[in-house]
Amino acid sequence: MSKVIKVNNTSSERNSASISGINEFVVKFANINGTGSASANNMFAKAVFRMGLPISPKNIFPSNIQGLPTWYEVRVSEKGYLARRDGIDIMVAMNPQSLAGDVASVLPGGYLLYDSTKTIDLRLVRNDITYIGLPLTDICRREYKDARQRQLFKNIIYVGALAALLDIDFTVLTGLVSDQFKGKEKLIAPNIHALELGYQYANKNFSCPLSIRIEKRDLVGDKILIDGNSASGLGAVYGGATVVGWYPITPSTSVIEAFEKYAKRLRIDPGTGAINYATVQAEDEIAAIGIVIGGAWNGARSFTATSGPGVSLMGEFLGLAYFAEIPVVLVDVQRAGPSTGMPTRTQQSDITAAAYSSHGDTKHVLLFPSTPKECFDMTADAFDLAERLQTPVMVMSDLDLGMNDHMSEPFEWDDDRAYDRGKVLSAEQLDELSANGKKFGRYLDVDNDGICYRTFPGAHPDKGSFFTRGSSRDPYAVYTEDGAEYVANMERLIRKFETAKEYVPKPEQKLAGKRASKRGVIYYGTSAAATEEAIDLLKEKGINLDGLRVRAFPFNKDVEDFIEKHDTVFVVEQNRDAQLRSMLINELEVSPKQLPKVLNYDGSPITAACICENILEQLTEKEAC
Amino acid sequence: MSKVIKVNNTSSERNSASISGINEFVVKFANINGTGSASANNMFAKAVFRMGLPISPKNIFPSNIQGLPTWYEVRVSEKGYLARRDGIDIMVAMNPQSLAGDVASVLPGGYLLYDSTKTIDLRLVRNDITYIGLPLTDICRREYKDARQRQLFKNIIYVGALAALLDIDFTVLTGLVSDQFKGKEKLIAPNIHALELGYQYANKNFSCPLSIRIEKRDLVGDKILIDGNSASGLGAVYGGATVVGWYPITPSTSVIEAFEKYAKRLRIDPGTGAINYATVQAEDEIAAIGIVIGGAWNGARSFTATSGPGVSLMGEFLGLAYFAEIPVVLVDVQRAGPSTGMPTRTQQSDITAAAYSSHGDTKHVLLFPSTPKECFDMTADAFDLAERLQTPVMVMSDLDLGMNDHMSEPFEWDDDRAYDRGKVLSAEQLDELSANGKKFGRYLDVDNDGICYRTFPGAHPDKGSFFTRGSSRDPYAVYTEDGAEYVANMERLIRKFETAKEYVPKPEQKLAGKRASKRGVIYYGTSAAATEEAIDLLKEKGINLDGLRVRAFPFNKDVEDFIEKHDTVFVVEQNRDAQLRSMLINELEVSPKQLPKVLNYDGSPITAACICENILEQLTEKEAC
Amino acid sequence: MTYQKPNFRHPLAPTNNLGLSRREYEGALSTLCAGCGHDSISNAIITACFENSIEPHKVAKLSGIGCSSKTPTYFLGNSHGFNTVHGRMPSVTTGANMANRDLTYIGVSGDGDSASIGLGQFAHVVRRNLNMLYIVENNGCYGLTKGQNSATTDLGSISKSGNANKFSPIDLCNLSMQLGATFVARSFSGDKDQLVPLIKAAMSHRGFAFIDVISPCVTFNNNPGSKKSYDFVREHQEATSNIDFVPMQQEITTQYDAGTTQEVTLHDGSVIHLHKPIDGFDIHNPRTAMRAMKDHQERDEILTGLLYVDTDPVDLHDVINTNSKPLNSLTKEELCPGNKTLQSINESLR
Amino acid sequence: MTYQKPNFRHPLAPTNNLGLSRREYEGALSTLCAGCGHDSISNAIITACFENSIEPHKVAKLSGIGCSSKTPTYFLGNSHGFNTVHGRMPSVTTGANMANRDLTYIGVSGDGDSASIGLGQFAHVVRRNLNMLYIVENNGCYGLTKGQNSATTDLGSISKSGNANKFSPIDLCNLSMQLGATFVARSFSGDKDQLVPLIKAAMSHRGFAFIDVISPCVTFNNNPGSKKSYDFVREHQEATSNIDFVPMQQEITTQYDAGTTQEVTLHDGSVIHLHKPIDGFDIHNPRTAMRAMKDHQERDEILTGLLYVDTDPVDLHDVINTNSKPLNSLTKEELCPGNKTLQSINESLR
Ligand SMILES: Cc1ncc(C[n+]2csc(CCOP(=O)(O)OP(=O)(O)O)c2C)c(N)n1
Ligand SMILES: Cc1ncc(C[n+]2csc(CCOP(=O)(O)OP(=O)(O)O)c2C)c(N)n1
Ligand code: SF4
Ligand code: SF4
Ligand SMILES: [Mg+2]
Ligand SMILES: [Mg+2]
Repeated sequence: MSKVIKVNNTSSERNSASISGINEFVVKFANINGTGSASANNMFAKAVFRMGLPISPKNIFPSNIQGLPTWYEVRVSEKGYLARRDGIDIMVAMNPQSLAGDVASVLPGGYLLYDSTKTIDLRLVRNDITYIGLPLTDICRREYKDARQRQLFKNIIYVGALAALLDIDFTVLTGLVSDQFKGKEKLIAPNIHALELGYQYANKNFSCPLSIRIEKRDLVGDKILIDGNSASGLGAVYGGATVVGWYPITPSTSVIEAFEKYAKRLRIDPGTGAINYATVQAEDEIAAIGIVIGGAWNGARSFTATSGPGVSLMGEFLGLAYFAEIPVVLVDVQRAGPSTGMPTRTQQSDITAAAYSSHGDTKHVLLFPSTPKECFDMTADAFDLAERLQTPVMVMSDLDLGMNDHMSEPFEWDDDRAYDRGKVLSAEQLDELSANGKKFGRYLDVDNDGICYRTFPGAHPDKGSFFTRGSSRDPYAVYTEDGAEYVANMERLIRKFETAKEYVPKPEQKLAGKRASKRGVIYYGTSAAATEEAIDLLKEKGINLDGLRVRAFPFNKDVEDFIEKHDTVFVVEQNRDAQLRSMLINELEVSPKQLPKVLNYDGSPITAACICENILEQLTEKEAC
Repeated sequence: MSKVIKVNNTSSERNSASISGINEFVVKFANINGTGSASANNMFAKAVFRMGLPISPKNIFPSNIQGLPTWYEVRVSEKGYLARRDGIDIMVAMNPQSLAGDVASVLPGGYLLYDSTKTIDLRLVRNDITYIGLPLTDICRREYKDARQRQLFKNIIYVGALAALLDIDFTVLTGLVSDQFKGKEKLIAPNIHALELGYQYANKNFSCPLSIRIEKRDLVGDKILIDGNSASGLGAVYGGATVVGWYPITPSTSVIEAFEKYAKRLRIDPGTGAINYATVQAEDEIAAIGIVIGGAWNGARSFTATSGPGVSLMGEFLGLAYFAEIPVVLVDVQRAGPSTGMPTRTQQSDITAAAYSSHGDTKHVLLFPSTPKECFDMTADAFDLAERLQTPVMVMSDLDLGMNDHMSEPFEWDDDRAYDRGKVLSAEQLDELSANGKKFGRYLDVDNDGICYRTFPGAHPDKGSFFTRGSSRDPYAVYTEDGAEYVANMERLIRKFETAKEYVPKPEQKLAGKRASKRGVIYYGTSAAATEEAIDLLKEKGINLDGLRVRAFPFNKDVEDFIEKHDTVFVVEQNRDAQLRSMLINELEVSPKQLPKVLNYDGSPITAACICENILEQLTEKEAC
Repeated sequence: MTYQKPNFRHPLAPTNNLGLSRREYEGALSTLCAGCGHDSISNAIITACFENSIEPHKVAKLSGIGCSSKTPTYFLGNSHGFNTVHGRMPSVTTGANMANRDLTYIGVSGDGDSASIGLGQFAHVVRRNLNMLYIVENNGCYGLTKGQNSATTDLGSISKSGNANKFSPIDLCNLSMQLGATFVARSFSGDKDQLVPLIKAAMSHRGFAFIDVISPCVTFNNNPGSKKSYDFVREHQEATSNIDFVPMQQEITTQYDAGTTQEVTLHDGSVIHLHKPIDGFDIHNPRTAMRAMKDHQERDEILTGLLYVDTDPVDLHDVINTNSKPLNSLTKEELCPGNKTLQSINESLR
Repeated sequence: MTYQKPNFRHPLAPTNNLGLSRREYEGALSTLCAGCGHDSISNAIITACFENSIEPHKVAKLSGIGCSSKTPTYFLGNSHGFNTVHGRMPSVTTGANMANRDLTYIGVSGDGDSASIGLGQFAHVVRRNLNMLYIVENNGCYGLTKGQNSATTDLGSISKSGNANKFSPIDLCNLSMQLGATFVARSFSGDKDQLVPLIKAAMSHRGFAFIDVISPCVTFNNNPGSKKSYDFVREHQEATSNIDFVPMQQEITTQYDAGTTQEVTLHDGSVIHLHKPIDGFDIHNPRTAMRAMKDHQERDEILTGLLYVDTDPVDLHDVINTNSKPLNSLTKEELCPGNKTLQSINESLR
């Protein structure tokens, strides 16, 4: 280690030993947004992934376009833990603005890479971490003339250096560069050159690799690395969405961008080159959901993607869709509320707002994806569900899931799968119906499951037309203000919601031991990875928790059974008001005392440590009582 | 009774005896809307009121302007029960369109008044009720030339006839006419003439009075008769509201109309004739609440009134007001949802939509008026509360309360009462603060009650300015994406909500006996009269229920205590999903099993019979188990 | 409450090219006030569709909320209808049209619905040139909520309560023209001769066709001093020209006077005949129309008739190049790229 | 994150009539992209307020959401500010103005904020002639959400991703004029000489003053082919006239050439001088302005400068006849009718 460590301008000796860790650590990059660091940092993450190691990268970015601090955190975990982990082992500190905080966040024994072209501020020198100076600006000044190039390649160079320090196979990097610049081959050589500059500088000047490093493994199998929003967009293509109304809002915009990207490639009419979908960038979220309602009413699978403020604006229309029974699909990529809140931070805090959106007695179906694979599946499935149930279905993703890459099971599609269009009467069926002397009633509960038959406009010259409205109507869709008709209809909607329980995805259970434990923990969406890690950590401490990952609302029988079987069920969520917990209590008539809350809502993805600590605290308190 | 009874075109004898009842009955008027029946029917109700009897009139009208059935139901109850009561004793059947149903709704032994100019359809003749034919069209044809007059006076004539049949003092009617046409004296004589036509016809042709009739009493004391919306509008004038943003929507429009009516009279600058308020009819509800937020931010007491669809549209802005801490006042006159639902029917179904309106973790303060007096008080108080708490306060009225006349305690105002403007720093206080070396922080929790100090724009040349936003900020109102700052602020908002419990009106308790019973019932708003009547009815059956009328959300300690003290607490509501109950469970961490639901949501005001039946059923079920 | 009319067709009732009688174009009995202008517009729509032999089930009727927005229940009982929420019919129609470009879309709205709460949606559906007929039944007030002024209430117009309106009105024709509408007309519910051919022409127009129909509210805005009363409109109306509509493939039988008649051929081959146009009026130039409208407005006159038409419009489907086959009819095979493609996508993500 | 600037005033810094230096009109450090047009507009506002000796605390700044809407943080640090929600600044400003008519209101918005989600509110605040300065910082794209086209993106303008926009733009000047705005101007963030006097004049205007400022987004819409790039605007801009502003009570010192200069005296006595106006342009006639704008637009030119001013406007307070004393300063005694009146109301309800 002779060549590493010493910061040129300090003589203080390091007090604590360097952390050593193979394939278990967190690297954080501190950059300025708008400087092109994102793709370099991604390259680093993907390289580790290609070394066969589970990773989970997280972007931490401001609500701003250029000039403010932005971070990229990569956890490497050969144990396969994909949640965020607090504490930084290696900090790549490229932003003078945030340097003080960045230095402070490094774990004792950790490393800090910095641009040593300028000397570091003495006050920022800790003697319990190792400083690794790379003269990045110098190298770039020497190598590049163009200012933008200097800025961009600086990032590539530190990735090269990291590769040397962490023992990443250089050919993995070159492979990545070739993949990335397919079609723009001219860019391959300069990028590889920049990587080499860093790689060689590090190898020459430091004793590589560090005590923290990568060792090749074969732990990722056929897994893929993708963000949830891209997966949702792709899922919508596979799910057969054709009409899209949307309005830009972080962090949901990339759902639509992904849909369009894939659809532009995969949804072209071979004969004419015309497109087999229609995306309308609406004037606002109200119009966006209106477009979706219109499309769905008219028989096209239709969806939108938005975030909290959009969900709030869509309230009136969602109530219409509930009451008029229109199968709309909405992907809500949640961010930290209330109001504008922290628009580039994550939270699971639109849960109740979505479930009960709109005035009057309304309830909506929600799906809770935890991985990109589930974003894909649930978005595709949402169309089947919505059409089967003739009601809005919302996929409750969040910024963490949607905008960060996640290691995920690969996508799969069963080519034999038919789209479930639900109960739609064709012209032939309408004729048959009247041949049998029956009258079509749009809101007749023929099958006693609360779901009625619909028809599409234009389906038949003189049968099956009806009037859709948000006001009360009888089974034949005729306007009525009769109280009994109204109640019958409202009760049918509850019946339908009961039916929904059989259609929505079941929860996933993880028993702590062979037999059920007395204690359980319920979690959903992006709290899954951290909670599952926490279950392991608690087990090490002798506390056995059975886990249940809830995947949908309304809650089906399995959720009820799980709660019934456990004396105490912790509910882990990333919001302040324990929103899903309140739904569990209300919809399943559970005693609140049985469901202690475990909450984290500071906008950062929840960690296993936070969950453990919280649960331990509550258990000790209980014992103390 | 010789002259009454026989319908000209039937010889069937009546099977059951006429109902007899003094001062305890229900009269229902069946009319066509747009025919001017409303003021005649009102005159009838008010006459009974002036006879010293408690009454409760209910309009049942379509979402339509002209030509459809409309009803007016008046319950007379010397016992003082003001809830709606099912079953009609006397039907004034003036609408051929609805005649069949109207005939059917009369209680056996009851009466039906009809226009005997045309013979009645034989199929509509029941032999268990008494038909009283008034040749109204004939009389009008004889007396009036003008078609509109014929239509209008027909209504007055049947009121005159009713007076004779029910033994209403004719001078009470003439008094009412004089009061009503003050300023339009020309109209007095013709109206009295029309009343006389009916009065005399009845006296001449039937043996008046009927077995059902009025006897003068002195049971209304100094009570007044007014609709809740007028009371709210007046309350806003007294509460010092100056900025109003609104958009028309039934059944809330008349809140604003009343505000304007009273303000036009009572809020004129004596010197200039200029107005001391500003009402802006906005382009929609979003703009309406935006105007209110702007006004409130700038130091004017500001409010809006709306109904369900408006509340849904206001969601995004309400979240802003919560998070940016703007004291807005909103009167929600609830109607039957979801969506457009039944816009002219009543419900208490915006409770959760209002309490948790907007995405993210939000909670709002709600008030639940039960009477016009409370509409007045709570609307006025809402401004104090909103400014004290710096958060939206919603007055949760409904169509029944808002658009029907109710007998109510008279209004009162303590002239010594000052407006509580809450924590606002004046220029002097700002100077003092900095003289003491302190820095103003808009979101500093100086008093540790979660409520911070605000300043109004323009207050001080160089101190106290700050930036208001819906995004996260530090205690000095500076934008921040720091997780710890965000959480500290969100926790403070919870602290503020805790503080709110001390400021909101306490519940009203009605103990069944001297000691607390084991069972209780919680109710609010327009469910109060029926529930209190039901408590009496149940007591007669030996079932003692303690009553608690909840008047605000967040629930204060008394609500918690009440629930704690009772094994079973029924919760009575006029919605499908037991909305307030779910809030009680969640916010007070009560076991759902302890709170059985009692629901009625068909759009008609809930009745005591319905509540009794429901509770009895649940009690029997329990005992059966 | 809606009363279904008896389903009886008089055997001698005249039929159109499809063999349908006028009755088959009717809807439920209206529940509007007797004399309401909106009912006349429903009638004009019925006549236009009947005479033009439109297949009723190929029409979709959409509306917002208001007395005007109730009317789709009262015409074309064999068409699907959608009474959406207040002010948001444009977006729902946009989605519907995207889903199935083969239907004819009739959107009905009120002045409150379109010029107040719905102004944003109105402006943007115009901008997108959605292929639809958009009718505003303009009574200068909020009928259903009992007569408040709307954003189209004319300056100085006296309300029923006797107050003069102090805000200048939004002229939806002018606005839509400025925003690029490709067919703009104004008419009067009391002028069936003008309204029926306008509706026919608008339904043949392949793009956004807007008709602002002044439609008096007899209950709340038909009083003296109102500028949307029957009397006022009758006295102050001037037409750009008289109008006749000849649907595509129908022979022109009437003789027209060449000098005073202009022929406008629409995209689908149907022809509009404009007789006796007012001086200097160019139906193809939005600027002259806007000028003429302003001129009339300054004289307190109402210019009605066809104001502007672009005979070669580019509708939203053209702009985004959608498949000519309706999107709602595409099969799974056409929509779903299949597992093989998905596996190659997986491959690119490793 | 906002960096508060060091609160240091250079002792020699020039001061205005109030004895304040320019620094006292600044705000927090901008966090926008280097070169963003919006920052120049903030600077122009600072200069205008400083030079016009506006008391900072008598100004209220309001905005919606977007890069543009962030800017009120970056000017007038001693004024109260309110960053509302997306597209809804107009209504909040309306309420604020109703509450206190004595402040000066500056509303800042973006083209996404005003022409898309906020179009309805924009149109209606114009119609009400609210006394405020409304600035749209128009970059023809959604900056903060990374560059999507907006409703003001010009037809055929090429986006950063290389696609030509196919929807015709909404011209907010034209629209506001049609809706009755009483002060309308267009400018360019790069043209300080024009923008500063326009802002001064707009702030003196007692009614709705609208300035559409083309303000290039260097990050997402400054590429070749964009019609809102610095280069394009510089090359295609033509001014209606050059403009000077002389505040009320300040002596006019410059000599103006009578033939080519027009004087416009505003309600408060301040004077706008217009030099070398383009041919036939009448600043008091909205129709000539609209015509000139259309003419220029057809030639792909951008007409900037003061387009229209009504020197005797009737603002919303005038229309509804509000007390001249701000409503937020009325005391309980002025607001509450008291118990005696209430008892007589009770009496009337028995
Ligand atoms: C969101 C919402 N706000 C308000 C209303 C109440 N409302 C119903 S109709 C209407 C106005 C209708 O006016 P207009 O569109 O002109 O139709 P008209 O009745 O005059 O034909 C209003 C405000 C509503 N239904 N929904
Ligand atoms: C209700 C809502 N929808 C969407 C967004 C996301 N959003 C933030 S800024 C913006 C557009 C801003 O564009 P513009 O007003 O032109 O401002 P610019 O950034 O270009 O200056 C959008 C859509 C939001 N904040 N709120
Ligand atoms: S209120 Fe007016 S608009 Fe409504 S139906 Fe009656 S006349 Fe027509
Ligand atoms: S993204 Fe564009 S509008 Fe936003 S700050 Fe950067 S240059 Fe300005
Ligand atoms: Mg109208
Ligand atoms: Mg913009």
